[in-house]
Amino acid sequence: MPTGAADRALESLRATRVWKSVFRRGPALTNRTRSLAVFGNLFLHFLPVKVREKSLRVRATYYLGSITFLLFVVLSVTGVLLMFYYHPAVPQAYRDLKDLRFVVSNGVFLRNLHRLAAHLMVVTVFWHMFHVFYRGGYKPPHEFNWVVGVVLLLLTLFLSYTGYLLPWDQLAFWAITVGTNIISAMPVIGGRVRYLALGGNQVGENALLRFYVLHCVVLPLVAVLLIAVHFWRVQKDGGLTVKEEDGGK
Amino acid sequence: MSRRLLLAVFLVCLVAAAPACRKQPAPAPDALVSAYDVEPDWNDPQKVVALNYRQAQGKRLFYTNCVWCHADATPAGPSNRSNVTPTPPLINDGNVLNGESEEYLRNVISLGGSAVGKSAMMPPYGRTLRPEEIQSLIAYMRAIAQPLYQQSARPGKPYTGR
Amino acid sequence: MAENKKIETGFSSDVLKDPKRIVFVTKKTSAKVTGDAGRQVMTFPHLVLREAIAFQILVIAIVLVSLLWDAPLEQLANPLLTPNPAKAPWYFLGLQELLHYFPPFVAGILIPTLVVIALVGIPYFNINIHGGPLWAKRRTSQLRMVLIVLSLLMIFLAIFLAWTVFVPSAAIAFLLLYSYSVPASQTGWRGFLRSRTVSWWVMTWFIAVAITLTLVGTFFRGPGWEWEWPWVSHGG
Amino acid sequence: MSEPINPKTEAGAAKAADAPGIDRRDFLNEVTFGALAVAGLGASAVTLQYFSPNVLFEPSAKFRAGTPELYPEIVDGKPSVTFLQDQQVYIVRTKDGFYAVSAVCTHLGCITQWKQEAEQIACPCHGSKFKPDGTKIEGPAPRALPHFAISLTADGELLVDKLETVVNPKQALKV
Amino acid sequence: MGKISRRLRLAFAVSSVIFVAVLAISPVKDLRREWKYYKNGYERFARNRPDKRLLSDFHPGLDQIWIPEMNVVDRCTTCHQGITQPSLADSSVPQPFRAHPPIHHSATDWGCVVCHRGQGPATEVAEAHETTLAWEQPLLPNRLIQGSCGTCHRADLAETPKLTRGRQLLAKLNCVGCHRLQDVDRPAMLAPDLTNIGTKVSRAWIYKWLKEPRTVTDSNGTVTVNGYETGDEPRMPQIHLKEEELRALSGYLSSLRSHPVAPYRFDPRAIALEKAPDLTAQGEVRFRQMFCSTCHSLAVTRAGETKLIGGDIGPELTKVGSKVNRDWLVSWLRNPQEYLPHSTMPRYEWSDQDLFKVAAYITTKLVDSDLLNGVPNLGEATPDEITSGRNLFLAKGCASCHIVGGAAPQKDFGPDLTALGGKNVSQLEFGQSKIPRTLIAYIQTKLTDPVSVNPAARMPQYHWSPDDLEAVTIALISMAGTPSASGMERLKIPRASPEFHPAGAFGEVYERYQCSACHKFNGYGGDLAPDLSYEGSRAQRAWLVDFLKNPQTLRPMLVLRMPQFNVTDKEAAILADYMTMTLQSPLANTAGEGHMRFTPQLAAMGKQLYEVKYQCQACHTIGGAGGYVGPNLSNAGNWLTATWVQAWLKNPQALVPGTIEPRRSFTADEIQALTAYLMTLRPSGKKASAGASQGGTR
Repeated sequence: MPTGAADRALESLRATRVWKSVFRRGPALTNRTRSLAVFGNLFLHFLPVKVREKSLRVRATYYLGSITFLLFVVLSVTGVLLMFYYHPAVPQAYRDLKDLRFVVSNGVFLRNLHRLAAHLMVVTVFWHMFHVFYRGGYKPPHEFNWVVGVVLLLLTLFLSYTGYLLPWDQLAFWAITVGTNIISAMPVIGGRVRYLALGGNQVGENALLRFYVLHCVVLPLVAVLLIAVHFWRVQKDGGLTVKEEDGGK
Repeated sequence: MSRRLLLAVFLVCLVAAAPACRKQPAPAPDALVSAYDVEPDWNDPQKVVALNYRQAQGKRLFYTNCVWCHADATPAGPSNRSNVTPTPPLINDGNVLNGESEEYLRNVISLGGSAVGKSAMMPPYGRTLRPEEIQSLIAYMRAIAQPLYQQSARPGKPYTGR
Repeated sequence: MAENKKIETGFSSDVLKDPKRIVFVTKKTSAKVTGDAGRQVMTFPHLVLREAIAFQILVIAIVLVSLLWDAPLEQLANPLLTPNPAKAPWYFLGLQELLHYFPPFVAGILIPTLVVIALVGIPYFNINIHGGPLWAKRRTSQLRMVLIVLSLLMIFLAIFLAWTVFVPSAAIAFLLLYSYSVPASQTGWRGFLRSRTVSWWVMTWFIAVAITLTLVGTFFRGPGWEWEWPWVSHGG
Repeated sequence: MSEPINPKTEAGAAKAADAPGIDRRDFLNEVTFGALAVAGLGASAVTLQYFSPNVLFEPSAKFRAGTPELYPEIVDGKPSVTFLQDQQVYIVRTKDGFYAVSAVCTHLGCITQWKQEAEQIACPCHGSKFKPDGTKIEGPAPRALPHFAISLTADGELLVDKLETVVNPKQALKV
Repeated sequence: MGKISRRLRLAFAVSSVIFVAVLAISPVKDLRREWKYYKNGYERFARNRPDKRLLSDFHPGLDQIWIPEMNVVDRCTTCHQGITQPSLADSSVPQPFRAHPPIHHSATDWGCVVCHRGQGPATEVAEAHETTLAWEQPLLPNRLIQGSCGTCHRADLAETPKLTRGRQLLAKLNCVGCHRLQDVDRPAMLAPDLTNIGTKVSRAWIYKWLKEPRTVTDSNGTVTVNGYETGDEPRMPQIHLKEEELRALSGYLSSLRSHPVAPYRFDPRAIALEKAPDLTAQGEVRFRQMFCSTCHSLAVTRAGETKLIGGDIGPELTKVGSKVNRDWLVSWLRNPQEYLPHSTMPRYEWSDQDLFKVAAYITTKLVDSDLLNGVPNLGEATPDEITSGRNLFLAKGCASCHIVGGAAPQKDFGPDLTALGGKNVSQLEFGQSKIPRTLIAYIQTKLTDPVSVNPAARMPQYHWSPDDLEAVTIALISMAGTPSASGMERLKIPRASPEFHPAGAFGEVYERYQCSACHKFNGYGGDLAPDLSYEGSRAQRAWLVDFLKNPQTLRPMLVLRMPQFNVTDKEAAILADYMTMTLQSPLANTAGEGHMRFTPQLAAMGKQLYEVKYQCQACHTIGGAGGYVGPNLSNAGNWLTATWVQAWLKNPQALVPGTIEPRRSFTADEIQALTAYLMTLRPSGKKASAGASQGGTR
């Protein structure tokens, strides 16, 4: 029986009407309340109520999917914070980054987090995919979820790439220039596509604005949507594929 | 067991926090490198005196207006010093000039020798040079004075905490 | 599945190929679906708690790193001043490396598109859905096939002098051929190789090449995309 | 921010030491929830700090109005009034010194004008009129024009601070 | 089934604690930013200072100077907090707290980076001052800071002598011949026209000259010229040439003789001098009397130290005898413009005897028998030597300065330097050289040893004294392209010097004697000799005539004197009339000159003032006694106009800006008295000519 101060505080909190109005259930102590906790909660209900114990084992997944998702969360939070000091304009964008570096409290820290998490996410997404492949996770009935995964991979790349331009320094500018020049190698439509992507013939004010909107609004929304589908499909397709060796004692 | 673990955690945090507590005092600049201008020491040309902006301006004014009578050689050749009686002091002659107050020097230069009871051969420059120019002249003569005027004429050490 | 009584299903009979949640049971037989889903636990708190820990560990890690490493910020973008070399983000440097060997259309458009299509397509090809090892049966014919494919690939790479692609490919090819010689009874890593499927080999080859190219593009390419050791500073 | 935690963990540790009877579960709850609570509070505090800018990109309320000599002499006792367009301030020079009067009408915030001939500050919008020292003569304006703090800098220039309005408008800056 | 293992809960507890602890680090770090260290330091420092204003002005947060229209965001004042505090001017105050020396621009209007460079927005010592990944223009060393003044101030400033010197050097050394430079206009002729060079010098000499143009140098390799400042380089730089290139070029140049000079047939009386034993001695005397040394220098060895004595308007003549052939010399002396239309050499009025003597002196005394020792036997130039020589002439950029056959010099042979000062390190090509990767190091290495930076450099070799190297560096840094900050445009001052070409009789004489080579007229001309724009107000006509015919120096201190042109009476009259008529100062118009009368008493009072009260003899000489600084006044009564003297005594700088005559506060009476006294000053024997009154009545 809980007697700790924190527990007691929690108890009394749970007793309040407000709490009850939010969580329509008692403490998640019985299986019933625990199930309620999951599917009574928008965010948790993407998960199944029960999971195979084997699939919880680290070797089964290395939590790569979760980590990728969590990185996405971190990126969203830091990204939103950074947006408060960022103007997508030339050359103001660059000055804003200088200010983040030199005058804004913890600005440089946030930026580092964002940048690091972004790189990391690309890595984990790939890793996740390969891991799933080697485990045969793409096999029926998971085909569609695999496809969703591949799309999410592309989205991640686009998110990272669009974000790459925003600092508007030499690194960003030339990386984007080089990248977008590849597009124009496309037969027939190549030049046109690049023109649309950049909103011009060279990386300039328009390109910055487009990349900004894509990076901060469009792609994240799509990503959130697909991530939801991805999670949801996992449980609908009967949970993670478990293998005999996962149980390996 | 958990307590030991928590202690360890605490220590880890301390170590991780270490980078936060470091001081970066500025590197000490070499007087000559950071000098605005230099003037070879009159008494031995090997030594070079570092001048800051103000003293350098003084140097410029000196070599246009004063060098003729207050130095032994001028850009144009022989000095006029010998023609002036009483012989004017060399500008770097600390034995004579270090003793004089800024006040006094300002007066001599701006009002001329006669105003302070010295030879009228020293003309007044009050209407030729601006006050800050006269200030610069004094700064210059203090900087190149031999023997040294006083330590404060030399650049001070950069600030490093306590 | 119960092996003695075969179930009549309304659709395909091969459950492995396309499993269905609904089974139409005909006649008087009853469906006895066995098969162990494994022991199950409640998501809350078991999974949630683990996720929370994972999250914390993750954050701790990236925070510590980002305290020691500062995100790069170079000079203000200047269209008139091209850095040499101008590099794309690291995850595209593999492509940039390919561009160094192949015409832009091939390296920049064709290959990426094919890769994506392949990835999307993977689940829909029913190739060895059972996960049968490559060298399980019809070994000689398999070997002939493999040899042809490999030699074609190698020749292709050799023509374009794409040696940063050639090397990893060759390494994987070597393992592949080596695994042919491994006796079936073999255990340990040899046995592991011996029992790999075609898809495993293909994917491994892809990853090997991708990683090599990315690493080379990131660390070993200097001005003019010339080879350069990262520890040898050029110019300054 | 790091201060609150470490004591907490120590306290917790101490607690556990004093009362070995306590079930570890509670102790761990204490630590966990405590840590998370601190994290939450701290995070919000830091976020607040992050949101409060350390530098401002806006014209500073303090501005240098040049040396006193720049302003016209007093002609037969009449104060000389100079309107600083970009700062919207009158620099008034009287025989007993300088003061800075706001040019923004206290009625509806129109920019007033100095009428030399009438020696009045007049508001074009609703006809309020003020004396050079800001006191109201007529019109809908509720108050006199406020005075701003004015001082001399080290190098002898007038310094006006628009954030600081002078309580007693009679006192002027002697030069 | 429900229970969670204890290990898991423990892990959660531990990770939570670490989690919160780690999150706390960055804020703690943020509390200890570098700039706060200096903020606190300044506050402590200010508390111990007598000046209470320091504390009242102290502001704990970040400071920044923000000037939108100039894109200035400078946070330097965050640490350099005392820059506007007069009480911190003393150089013993530790940096970064010291006050900025008084200059004409306030930091609040211009910011700091505009002049000092470095990274304005940075708030960390290293980032703000040094070259970083994000900033390639480090702090400018104080010694070079005048370069920043030059980015806006196109005209010369009194406060920036180094910059002015540097710009003079750039112009003098014809850098503009190959490079495009800011505000250094390309003169019509940079270097001698070589169309007929073959008629002037021998091929051997050309070979030698191309190989080593620097003839008189001291151990440091610097050329020193006594008297007044001159460059440390002959205008002809040392160009990297291989042996066969030397042969080819010399061959080509020696083949350039389109108009062979006809030998001048002297008056037999002159030729008769050939016999005279002291012919060359006479020649030398004449050479000196005519003050050729005003423009031409000669090497003189005094006390083991070789120095050039004389001006550098014209070439140095120490070894000219071994250079030019006699016929050419004679025709040149008679009429330089015939050979070089652009030459500033005056056309002297020679008597045949003088010409003969001087030519003899030059060709026999001003020689160096060893000069051509190193030169191999070249002989006549072969056709292919000539062709390859012609190609070299273009390839080596000779054609950038020299004209051949009236062809205009080729422009922009070397890189454009107008934006050099603003270049980033990444824009510079350092090659394999082992110098620090900074703009300054690059410029200075390129100037002193071009080949070390770029082995294929066509840039010739220069030899600089440390000071000149600094000056040139400053001048180059000042060319930072058009000032980026719009706020600076208003500072731009055009370098205008409208040419002064009077018409009529005066014009002819003026052109003939090339007066503007040394004298300034209405802002145009050389600055070697006094500005003559107001000469008419200053000098009496009669005196002018005398002076022109027989110039003697006025300031004993000056080595350089007006050359003896042997002006004819007619020419002298023309010059004097023109000057007295037109070259008048608005402040001292001599119209009223005639009506001035001074009583002897007044003069006596003036004498008193001159000798006792003001003791002018400190600088001015009268008769034998007095100083050397000011002009000799012994002849003032014949020389100066009363009008001028009065105006001068009232305010010298108003008449001649920058004159070192101190401005005194004479009373009106004193001025009258002094003028009266000065007008009485005449060497015995000479009496007041009518010049003054004439000058007045005109």
